[in-house]
Amino acid sequence: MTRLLIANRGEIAIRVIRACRDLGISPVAVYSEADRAALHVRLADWAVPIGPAPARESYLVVEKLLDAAKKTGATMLHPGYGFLSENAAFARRVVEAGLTWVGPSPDSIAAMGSKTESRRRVLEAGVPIVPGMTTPARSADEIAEFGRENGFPLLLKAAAGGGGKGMRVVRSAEEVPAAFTRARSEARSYFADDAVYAELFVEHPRHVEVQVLGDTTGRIIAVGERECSLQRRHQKVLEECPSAAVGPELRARMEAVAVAAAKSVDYVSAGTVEFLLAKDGRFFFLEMNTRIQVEHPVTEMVYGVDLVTEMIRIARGEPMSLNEKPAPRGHAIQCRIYAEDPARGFAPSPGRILRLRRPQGPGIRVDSGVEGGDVVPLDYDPMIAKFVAWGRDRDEALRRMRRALSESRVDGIETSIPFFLSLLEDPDVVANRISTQFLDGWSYVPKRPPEDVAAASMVAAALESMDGAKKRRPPAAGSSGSGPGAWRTARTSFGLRE
Amino acid sequence: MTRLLIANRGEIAIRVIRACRDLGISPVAVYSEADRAALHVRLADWAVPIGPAPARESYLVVEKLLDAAKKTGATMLHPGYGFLSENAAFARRVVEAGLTWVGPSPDSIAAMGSKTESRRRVLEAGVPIVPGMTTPARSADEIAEFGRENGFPLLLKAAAGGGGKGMRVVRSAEEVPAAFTRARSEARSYFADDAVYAELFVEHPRHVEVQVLGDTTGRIIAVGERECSLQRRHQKVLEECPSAAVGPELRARMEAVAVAAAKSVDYVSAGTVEFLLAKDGRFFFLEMNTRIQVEHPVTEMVYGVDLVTEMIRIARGEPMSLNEKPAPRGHAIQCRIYAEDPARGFAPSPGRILRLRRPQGPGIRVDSGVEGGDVVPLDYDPMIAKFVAWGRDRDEALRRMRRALSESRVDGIETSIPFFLSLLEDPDVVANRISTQFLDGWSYVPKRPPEDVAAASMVAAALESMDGAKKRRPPAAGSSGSGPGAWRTARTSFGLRE
Amino acid sequence: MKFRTRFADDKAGRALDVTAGAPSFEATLEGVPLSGDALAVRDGVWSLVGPDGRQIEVSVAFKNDGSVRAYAAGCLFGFELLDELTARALAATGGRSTRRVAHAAAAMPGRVLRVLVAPGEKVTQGQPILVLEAMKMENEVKSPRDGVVASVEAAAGQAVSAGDVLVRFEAGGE
Amino acid sequence: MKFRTRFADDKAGRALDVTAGAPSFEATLEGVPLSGDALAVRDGVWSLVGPDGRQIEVSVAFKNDGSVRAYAAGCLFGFELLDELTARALAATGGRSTRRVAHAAAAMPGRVLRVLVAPGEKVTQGQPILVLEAMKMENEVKSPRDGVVASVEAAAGQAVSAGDVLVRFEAGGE
Repeated sequence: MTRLLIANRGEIAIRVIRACRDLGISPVAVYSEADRAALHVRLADWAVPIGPAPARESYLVVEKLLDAAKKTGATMLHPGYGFLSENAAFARRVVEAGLTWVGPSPDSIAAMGSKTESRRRVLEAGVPIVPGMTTPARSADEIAEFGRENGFPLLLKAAAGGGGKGMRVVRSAEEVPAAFTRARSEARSYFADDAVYAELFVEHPRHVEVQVLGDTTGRIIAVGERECSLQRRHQKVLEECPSAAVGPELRARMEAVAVAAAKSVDYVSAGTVEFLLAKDGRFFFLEMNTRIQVEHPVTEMVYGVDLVTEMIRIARGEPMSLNEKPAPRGHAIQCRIYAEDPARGFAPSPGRILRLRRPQGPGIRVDSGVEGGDVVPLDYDPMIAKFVAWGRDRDEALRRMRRALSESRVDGIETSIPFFLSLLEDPDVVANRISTQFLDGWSYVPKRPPEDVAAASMVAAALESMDGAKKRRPPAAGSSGSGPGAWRTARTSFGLRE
Repeated sequence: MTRLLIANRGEIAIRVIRACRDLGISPVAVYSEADRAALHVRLADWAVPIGPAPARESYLVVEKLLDAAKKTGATMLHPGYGFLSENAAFARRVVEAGLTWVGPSPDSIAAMGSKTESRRRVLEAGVPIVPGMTTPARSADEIAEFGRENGFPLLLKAAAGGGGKGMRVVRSAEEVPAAFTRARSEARSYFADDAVYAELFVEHPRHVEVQVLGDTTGRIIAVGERECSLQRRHQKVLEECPSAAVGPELRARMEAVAVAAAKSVDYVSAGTVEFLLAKDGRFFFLEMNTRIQVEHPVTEMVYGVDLVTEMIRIARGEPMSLNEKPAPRGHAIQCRIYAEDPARGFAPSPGRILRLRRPQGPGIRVDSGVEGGDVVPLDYDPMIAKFVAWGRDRDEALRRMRRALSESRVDGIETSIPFFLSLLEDPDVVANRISTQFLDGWSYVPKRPPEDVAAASMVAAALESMDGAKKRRPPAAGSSGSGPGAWRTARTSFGLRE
Repeated sequence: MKFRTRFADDKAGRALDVTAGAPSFEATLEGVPLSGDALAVRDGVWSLVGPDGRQIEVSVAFKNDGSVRAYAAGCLFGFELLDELTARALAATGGRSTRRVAHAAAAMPGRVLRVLVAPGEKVTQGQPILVLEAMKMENEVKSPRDGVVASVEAAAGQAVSAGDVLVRFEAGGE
Repeated sequence: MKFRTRFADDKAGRALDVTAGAPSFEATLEGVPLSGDALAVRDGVWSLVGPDGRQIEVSVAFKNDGSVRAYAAGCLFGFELLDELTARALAATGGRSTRRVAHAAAAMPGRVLRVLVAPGEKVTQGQPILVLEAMKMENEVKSPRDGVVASVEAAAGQAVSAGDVLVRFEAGGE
């Protein structure tokens, strides 16, 4: 039985474990000291400790990952997203160690991984881009100079980065020095590389990206687009497939450009070409993510494909199993559930999950990295689950997502579920009047509970605090429970008028 | 906000609650004394106690259900499946009480609910049927006489029944008297009606059924078929959509016949026309189920429809929202997870679920009536969840279902999960060589664990039993966990040779 | 700590000696050394990682009859786990299996639907003596032995729990 | 048992008097009689059913600062719940809000990335005094008051827990 090592943690490690199971491959997990009890470890056939909690001492240490593969006899390696997934040097080391790298070639990663190099490549392929620096900034002055030439605001980005980490908006030349220092510091700590560069910041654009898939026969196809404009702190929080702003003609053009961009680096495996879509319908290449995306499930649900098993098949040298370009059906929405407290400025909320009720039922897919009783460590990204809702149209998908969020329950830590419940009631979100800046001007206001809910909660808290309250639990045996007490005659909830 | 009362419990009550949420309707639950803490109660906005645990004193008592609707201001009522869902008298009482009945008209239920009457109706519509008695048997002798005329084996069935409850095979005239007594007793206790009848038992047929949907405009459409041949004790355990035994031509004929059957009773709402499919491709009408089926999710996943919201829309007098006949995509399989011990002859296994790990991820839908910590009462049907797997083809659906079953974990009670894990490895099931009798000749043999699994389990049990073992738990705070102990140098699992 | 473990179909059983507990366990099973990292994830749920990286998540539960119910890697199975003193004492008396059962007990909770035997009645092993209903299924309780019914301890309509005595047999009898 | 409850934006608070507990609770909230069926589903999770059938599943948790965190019907909210004696004692001393905070504490667990102030330094309310990192986010800790830093209790690289004192202020000062 082939063994595949997953150089990652959390929900994406579990996503890859599931793909392994579906293909009859034995999954190998790695774990830091903070993750010994993590779900991705317990779902794997093999598990290897790789060091202390900080990622730079465990999940980012190439030698430890290669040793873990050797120890367990793994012959394939999937990097997931984040961590070393877009590190060409790592991919090269994996290949040199004789392992099958589940991803694009190190050269493709290197070309697309450097934002400056990638611009040169796609420009040659005729792909439109936003004005930006083509080499990393050597100084704050260089960035200020670029801003004076092209206008503010600018966006500072880590050259080796992705996923919004280490990105900063600079609205004037005065802000440049402090932002440059911060961005470099963050780039160094996330990507072990402090190179940063600047580009023009297009106002109120949408973020729309195209999923591509290439195999070793040279075939490259596009599998539709995703709408990812709802971002907070430059981090996507809600994604949709398709984009309600993209019609068939625009989709065909974006897909063609995305395939051209992928071809410019002879792309093999699953990848994503990100575009800024301006209000006037023009779109600009942003970057190509040379890995699986967090939001890949919305594409999977709409197009009926399994992108991760395709990646593994392609890595084994097989042609992709999609004989014809898959056709879309319906609409899917994903909410990224974070361990953070929306009522306290989205402060991280690590800790033990006492109870976890995940949504289920028609149209709902959940990819979760934790289960009830697990501890969310403070050392990593706070995303604990992805809720995905599919519907025949966007309206049905929205209604099902609201249902999924309402039905969920997390006790012990706070999550972004209440934030999403509010967000999905916003008329602009419902009507798809959004841009990447939408959430900058949107603040979460905790919903004041209706009076019956408030009264019931106060009574419950009082009962919980009273002696003996804890003694009454549902019957343990599978027998008839105790009945409700004497019924009150009042005609309203708990005696309150509605 | 419209309120809809669900005259049911468990997973189907929750399925209807979700449909209510999706339509902006406020769901009203009812509960027996055994179900005060049940999940369907806690997910509802309203909940009314309706008496002691035995269904005949609670879920089957018409007055209590109507009182509950009145008390909560519910204006609609959905019966789910089982209980009173196919009781025409109940439907009539609901309508007379001024409520909207979410289902077909009482006349349609009455016509199809009596197996003898239904045969007359569909025969007139040109639907082929299996030879059977057209009136309930007044005596065992009458059944024996029918057997002598038409040949054995016969099948005894409750005239008011459905879902396999109260059905018995009789292989000779000698077995008739005892079987008649039993069948009557069971019919009385399940359906409050002891009328039974006999029909010819076609050997090694498939059970294939067609989903139909009719609305008050008079439109009736078929939404594909389901393969339900895998049955144990005449109870379906695994269902698929589509049937791998049905090609496009046969599907078109079965759908046309199913629509004709539905039209013979002016059918409105979701319903199912069940057929016996013989090896030679002939098919016979079995019965029409005038309600939502347990296995409806496989149709929903393949056809991308929501049958329960359609039922509610249609009950409100709206036309169905399916403008064109929906097209199928891929293949779906459902496993019914029962609280029973496959290693002890499928003995019921009620009690408290200590831990419940439900499957999730790509292609998986779960409709569950319980969550971890809940008690499964002994008073009702033992089905606690439905696992549904969708794939682009039957092979992918099977692989995903195996993955879902392996990933699941239930502690505290036993379930049929190990049974399904074995069943889905059977070459005949994989190759679709099945009939309704397949499971009669199939016995579950508990898998002997591999040596490393056995050794690990014995060590775990010893550690669990040792003093102080329980003290070591993962760290409670969201901080770095304690590291693994000194690493052993042996090169095999736990020191065992593989 | 020393144990004896035994599968139902495994007459001899095996000696399990745990010399170091969690987190870094060391043990021998019939002399074969075992070691690795053991983590109690929840009550009754353990994650074991071997020196070669093999990870197995095990659920264990101790049943009333002293056996262990285990679920791991998709396998549901049972085995006996006795500390050595108990195992030796049982072996000296010939084990539990030598005793003649004195009664028939309910294997599951349920409601008694029908009682099929009466005191004084002769029964043979496997003969249905009672019908229990649980979860809408009728389940026949069969006589565990040949013998004569001494008393019936349950009546139709009565709810019983797993382990409740339903029928007692006369001593000796056959 | 008598309580006082209060939302953060609700100055007066309300009197809650529970005269009968689970399963059939009876209470008054500011004189309005409340009653119904209460079931403790799990520790901290209650299902309440009113006389009219209204069902609400509530999660409650008591936080370190004495407040209650509640989640019900899709609403996440907090309130104070004090037994009456404590409430009266607090009211007599003018409540907790009159005391001048003496330090800045960590609101969440994390690692100290940078310390931005030194002992003796004057700070104003809202001024960033420290940067904490948790879950890959940098989070500025702001001064809760105007004042003068007496001591810094955390160093760069150090892990801190929620509630740990990070910076102490000189008494009085402004």
